[in-house]
Amino acid sequence: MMKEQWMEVVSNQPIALDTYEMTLHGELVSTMTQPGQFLHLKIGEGFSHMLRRPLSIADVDQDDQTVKIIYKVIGEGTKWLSQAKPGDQIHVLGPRGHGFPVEKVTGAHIYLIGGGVGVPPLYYLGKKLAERNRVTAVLGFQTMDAVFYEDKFQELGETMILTDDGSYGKRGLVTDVLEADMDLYYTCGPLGMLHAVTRKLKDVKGYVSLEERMGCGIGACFACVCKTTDPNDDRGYRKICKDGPVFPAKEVVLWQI
Amino acid sequence: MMKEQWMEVVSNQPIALDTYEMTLHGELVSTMTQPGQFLHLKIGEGFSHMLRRPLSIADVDQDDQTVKIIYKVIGEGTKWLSQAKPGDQIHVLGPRGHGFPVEKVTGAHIYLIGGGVGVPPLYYLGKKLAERNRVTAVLGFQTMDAVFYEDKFQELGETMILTDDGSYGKRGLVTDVLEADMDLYYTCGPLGMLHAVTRKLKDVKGYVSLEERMGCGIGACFACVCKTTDPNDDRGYRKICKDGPVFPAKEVVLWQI
Amino acid sequence: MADLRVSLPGLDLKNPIMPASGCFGFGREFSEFYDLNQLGAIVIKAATGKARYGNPTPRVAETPSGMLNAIGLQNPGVDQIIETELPFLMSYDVPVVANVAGSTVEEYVEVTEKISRHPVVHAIELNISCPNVKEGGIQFGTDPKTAAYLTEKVKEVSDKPVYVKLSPNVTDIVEMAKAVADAGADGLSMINTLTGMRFDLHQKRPIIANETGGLSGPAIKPIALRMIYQVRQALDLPIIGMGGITSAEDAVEFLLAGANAVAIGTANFLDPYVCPKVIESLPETLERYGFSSIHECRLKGEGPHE
Amino acid sequence: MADLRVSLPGLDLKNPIMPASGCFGFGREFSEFYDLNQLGAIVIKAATGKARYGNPTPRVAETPSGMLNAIGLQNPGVDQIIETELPFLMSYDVPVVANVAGSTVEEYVEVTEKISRHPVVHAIELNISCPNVKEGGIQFGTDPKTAAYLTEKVKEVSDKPVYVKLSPNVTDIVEMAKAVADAGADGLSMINTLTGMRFDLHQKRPIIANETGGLSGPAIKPIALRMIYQVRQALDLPIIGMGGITSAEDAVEFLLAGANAVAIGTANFLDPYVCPKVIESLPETLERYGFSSIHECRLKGEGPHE
Ligand SMILES: Cc1cc2nc3c(=O)[nH]c(=O)nc-3n(C[C@H](O)[C@H](O)[C@H](O)COP(=O)(O)OP(=O)(O)OC[C@H]3O[C@@H](n4cnc5c(N)ncnc54)[C@H](O)[C@@H]3O)c2cc1C
Ligand SMILES: Cc1cc2nc3c(=O)[nH]c(=O)nc-3n(C[C@H](O)[C@H](O)[C@H](O)COP(=O)(O)OP(=O)(O)OC[C@H]3O[C@@H](n4cnc5c(N)ncnc54)[C@H](O)[C@@H]3O)c2cc1C
Ligand SMILES: Cc1cc2nc3c(=O)[nH]c(=O)nc-3n(C[C@H](O)[C@H](O)[C@H](O)COP(=O)(O)O)c2cc1C
Ligand SMILES: Cc1cc2nc3c(=O)[nH]c(=O)nc-3n(C[C@H](O)[C@H](O)[C@H](O)COP(=O)(O)O)c2cc1C
Ligand code: FES
Ligand code: FES
Repeated sequence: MMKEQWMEVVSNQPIALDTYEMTLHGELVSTMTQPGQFLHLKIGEGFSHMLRRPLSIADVDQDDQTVKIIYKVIGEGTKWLSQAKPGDQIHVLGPRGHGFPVEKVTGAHIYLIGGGVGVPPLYYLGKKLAERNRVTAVLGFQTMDAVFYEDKFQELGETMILTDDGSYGKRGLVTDVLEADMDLYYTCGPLGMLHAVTRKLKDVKGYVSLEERMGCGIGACFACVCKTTDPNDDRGYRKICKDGPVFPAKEVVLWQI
Repeated sequence: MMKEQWMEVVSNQPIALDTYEMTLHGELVSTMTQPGQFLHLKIGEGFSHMLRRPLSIADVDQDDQTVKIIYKVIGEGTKWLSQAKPGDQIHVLGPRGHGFPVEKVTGAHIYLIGGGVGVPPLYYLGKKLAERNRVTAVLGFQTMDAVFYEDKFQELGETMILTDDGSYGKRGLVTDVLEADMDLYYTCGPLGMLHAVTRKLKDVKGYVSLEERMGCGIGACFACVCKTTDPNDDRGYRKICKDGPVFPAKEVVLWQI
Repeated sequence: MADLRVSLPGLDLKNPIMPASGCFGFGREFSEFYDLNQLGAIVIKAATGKARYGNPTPRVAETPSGMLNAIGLQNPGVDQIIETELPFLMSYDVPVVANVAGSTVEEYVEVTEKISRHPVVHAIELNISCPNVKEGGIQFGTDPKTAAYLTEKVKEVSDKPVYVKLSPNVTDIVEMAKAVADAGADGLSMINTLTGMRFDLHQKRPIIANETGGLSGPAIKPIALRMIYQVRQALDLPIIGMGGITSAEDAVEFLLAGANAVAIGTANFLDPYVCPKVIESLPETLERYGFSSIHECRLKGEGPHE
Repeated sequence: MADLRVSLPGLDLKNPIMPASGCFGFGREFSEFYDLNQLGAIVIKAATGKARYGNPTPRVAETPSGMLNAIGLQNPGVDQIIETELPFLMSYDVPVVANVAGSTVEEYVEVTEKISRHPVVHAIELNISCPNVKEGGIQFGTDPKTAAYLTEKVKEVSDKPVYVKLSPNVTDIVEMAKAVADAGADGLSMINTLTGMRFDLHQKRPIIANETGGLSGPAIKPIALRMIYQVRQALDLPIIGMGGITSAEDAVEFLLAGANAVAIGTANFLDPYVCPKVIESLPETLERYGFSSIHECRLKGEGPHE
């Protein structure tokens, strides 16, 4: 199976504060079927940047052979990405990791709980889930200018937007509006949010998507491990890049000491 | 005075074996009036390549605000240059150094003696000199495929091409065809050639253009020095990037021990 | 076509290219990308006596043309490695170099004794230089006497040739090399990572949870080349060279400096296919520079190294 | 706007940015690019007792995100520098740091004594670490006792505060720092270059005529940061930090690691305007990360350094 490709930038534009949506085209898209997986992108020319950047698959169009990623400009890598122009080639390794399990989920009321640039993978997930389930999205952003994809989520189901400063939607944290009226939840966002969400929804089945600085992105270097909650787990850890980034909420320790 | 600019690539194409001609456009061209000076080009993105590459001015068109450089692909830097496309921006520092003195030369029979990628600066020089002098060009190349600019030199005066392997023009070295029937010579090329030329023409007034690996390219780092022949010279050395790259043939030691 | 074969103590290599320890796990992940049989050898991740979880995360950070890592020797322990990882590697016709680490001399000895007996293991790489282990780790690699003592003890129990992997974080690399050579090392691996740091400007603390990490990648190539060259001038011992190799040109540069074979580490992260790519372009690269075999890669005026 | 002023022994700086020794000559060339009055200070090229021609060329080579140099202390000698270079610098309102080198203790002492008396010189930077001088140069920088002895002798004759410039080519940088601190150093400069090599594949020999050269540029930044951090944990002495700085972010990272001011070397070659550019963007950069002055740039939980 194809595992990497120089993909072509179809479009690359800002959709919110410091946040860009990039559409990439290539045959590699045919392998991108699991929401929650990520692409591992090469940055810069040659070997000037030795580490790739992991970015979640935000949407896939198999007919067009295009994939979308949504990224916030944080440092050098995402800044470089933001300067890519249509026609440029970007080397993509992936899709990597294991995503959200969607195959067997039907007729359920599912919450998609996202924060900031944790929102992107939930969109592709929501599209897949909405076919056979009721989807509610609770999306938190820092401020009004940072909000993106509200309309798109609304097409999938009820969508609540929250901002930290109250400049748009409700003021507050995603946990403020969560009730346990759900069968299942999927969440992705900053660690603090994941922590709060999993604690508040501790009696609900859920999946979290984790982030960690990565070396290889394929499971070989042990850069991206997290601990398991079960002290009798035979390994005691998971590799976020390979076993994850998505885990059952109860399986992994979110905050290591 | 302007000292640097992001110049725009107008064209960039192979003109001989591994040899490219690049045309750059920008206001900086207005400062490029002295043949023999060089441009100091930034290579690659950001700070991945810490050293600029020195390349001689091969031709200048003040009306169009364009400058031409001709370069052979040697290593990473020139390879990167060879991949530049029209519209790309390349950062240029320069023109740097002191070129061939042409102002006061009139009515003389002048030899331009070039080897390989030492030929480029001689073209702009020849254009300036041919206005008021008789110019003869003796140009050596490794092989037929490496030859470039023959026609252009022919427009300036008699032009002899030599190749090491005899595949084009005369077989042999430039020194094979040199007679002392000249008032002045200007030479640029590999060190071995400069050495042979200056020895053979030791009784003729001449100028050599030297190459050396450079740090700063502006005279601050002492990377590019060569020794002077005069043991009583007050410094004992010259900086190729600043005092040169062009020197009176008798002023500098070509082969250091 | 240029002859790529190299013969070193315990290692009859079909080519001089191997993945470096810690950058290739135990080969499984990369076997999904290409046939591992193409490799000259495989250097597996460090084995310790018991399973280790390693350091807290973040464990890696990017640096200009390089990266920092502080994995902290996470591994399932030597018994588990023998039980579950080495059998997988048996299915390939590639010699395995087992990287051995520990906190005490006893641990090194125990691990070496166990792992060197396994038939897939053709040589031991003694990791005396891992800077990420607080107890002992760094001292073994920076004090010649301790390094020599450790080498001696490990040699006593090892069924296989022992390559000692040197730390570059020393004033005098030749002194270190000589010490372990005198103690019986069959070869050297050099270099391991240089200790470095990066800081997170937002968080105002080191990026790596362990504070410092090991610097690897092209950034350290000139230091690796210098150290290999200096040791080669002083000693005839086989050297497996590494530090920032990304291409066949780089590999040849290491051979010129004095290495007999080379390992590729960090570059595997950027391009999982880098090892087979380098192997594939090595013959033409050698020929371009006028060499018809690996053994011919010598500096002007220098004889063969072995 | 964030306060850029820094006050160090002998150096009242309007901002913490200065060009590093050897990368800025004596300022003349750069004065054609911008007004040197913008700089916090100017560190001039190493002065020795007599004029030196330095090493044969090639003296520089490129490396990934870095470069090697083996200039070999070319300079016109201390008397000539005092006579022709320092007067030029008098016309600027910028403190000059005089970098002093030598092959013997006597030479260091002589040069320091002479140059420190000049009014434009506000501090001495004792270059004990230049790896390109065969006689003595490297030993001063790698042996704590010799370094301490040299520092002591130089302090005896210096009218101005002495910053000792440490070599990174050592096993234990803290030991070196402590040794020169105990010997009376008023501050530290760190780091100088790491010894490295590159080879020319066509010529089959080292690119640098001197064989080895000093590695500088962004490649060494993580090593510089680590060493500064380690020394800062151990000592309260002022530190002028350097090694691969190219931007205001880099400068802030060095301040966080523990530097009190920073010097920019190699980056001047790529961009002659890098110093004024960094100075210009420093206030907004500081503010972006929540600092209102240079003195506030501290790691979480750390107090001021002086
Ligand atoms: C599985 C996964 C999916 C992700 N999906 C998205 C997404 O869809 N949209 C988005 O905006 N961001 C996403 N991130 C975070 C994104 O990878 C980082 O923001 C990005 O790598 C920062 O790179 P940089 O060069 O701009 O920042 P720098 O700080 O310059 O990066 C330096 C190094 O740190 C790493 N790094 C920095 N921040 C993070 C982080 N939060 N997580 C992992 N590595 C980091 C970089 O990859 C790089 O190796 C994801 C992270 C992971 C692990
Ligand atoms: C004043 C001057 C004018 C020049 N004019 C021309 C020209 O018009 N056309 C042309 O093809 N070449 C010219 N050269 C040579 C040209 O600079 C080198 O071929 C080029 O720098 C090689 O860069 P690279 O990255 O491809 O090679 P690499 O070998 O990868 O370069 C590595 C480093 O070595 C330096 N270097 C390598 N070879 C040389 C060399 N011969 N001279 C100086 N530095 C070198 C590079 O600049 C770089 O810093 C000139 C050199 C000088 C000094
Ligand atoms: C993530 C990572 C993990 C490593 N783990 C080990 C290890 O377990 N044992 C060891 O001897 N070296 C280890 N190393 C060092 C490498 O084997 C190699 O010596 C070093 O990275 C230099 O080579 P490179 O620049 O090609 O990566 C590790 C390096 C990295 C980047
Ligand atoms: C070409 C060159 C010449 C140098 N000359 C000196 C010198 O004379 N004295 C000195 O103390 N350091 C000298 N250095 C070291 C620098 O001052 C600085 O410590 C080092 O390069 C690291 O900083 P950088 O990475 O910003 O260049 C020189 C560095 C270079 C690149
Ligand atoms: S990033 Fe290497 S194991 Fe996950
Ligand atoms: S290259 Fe710096 S002085 Fe010439």
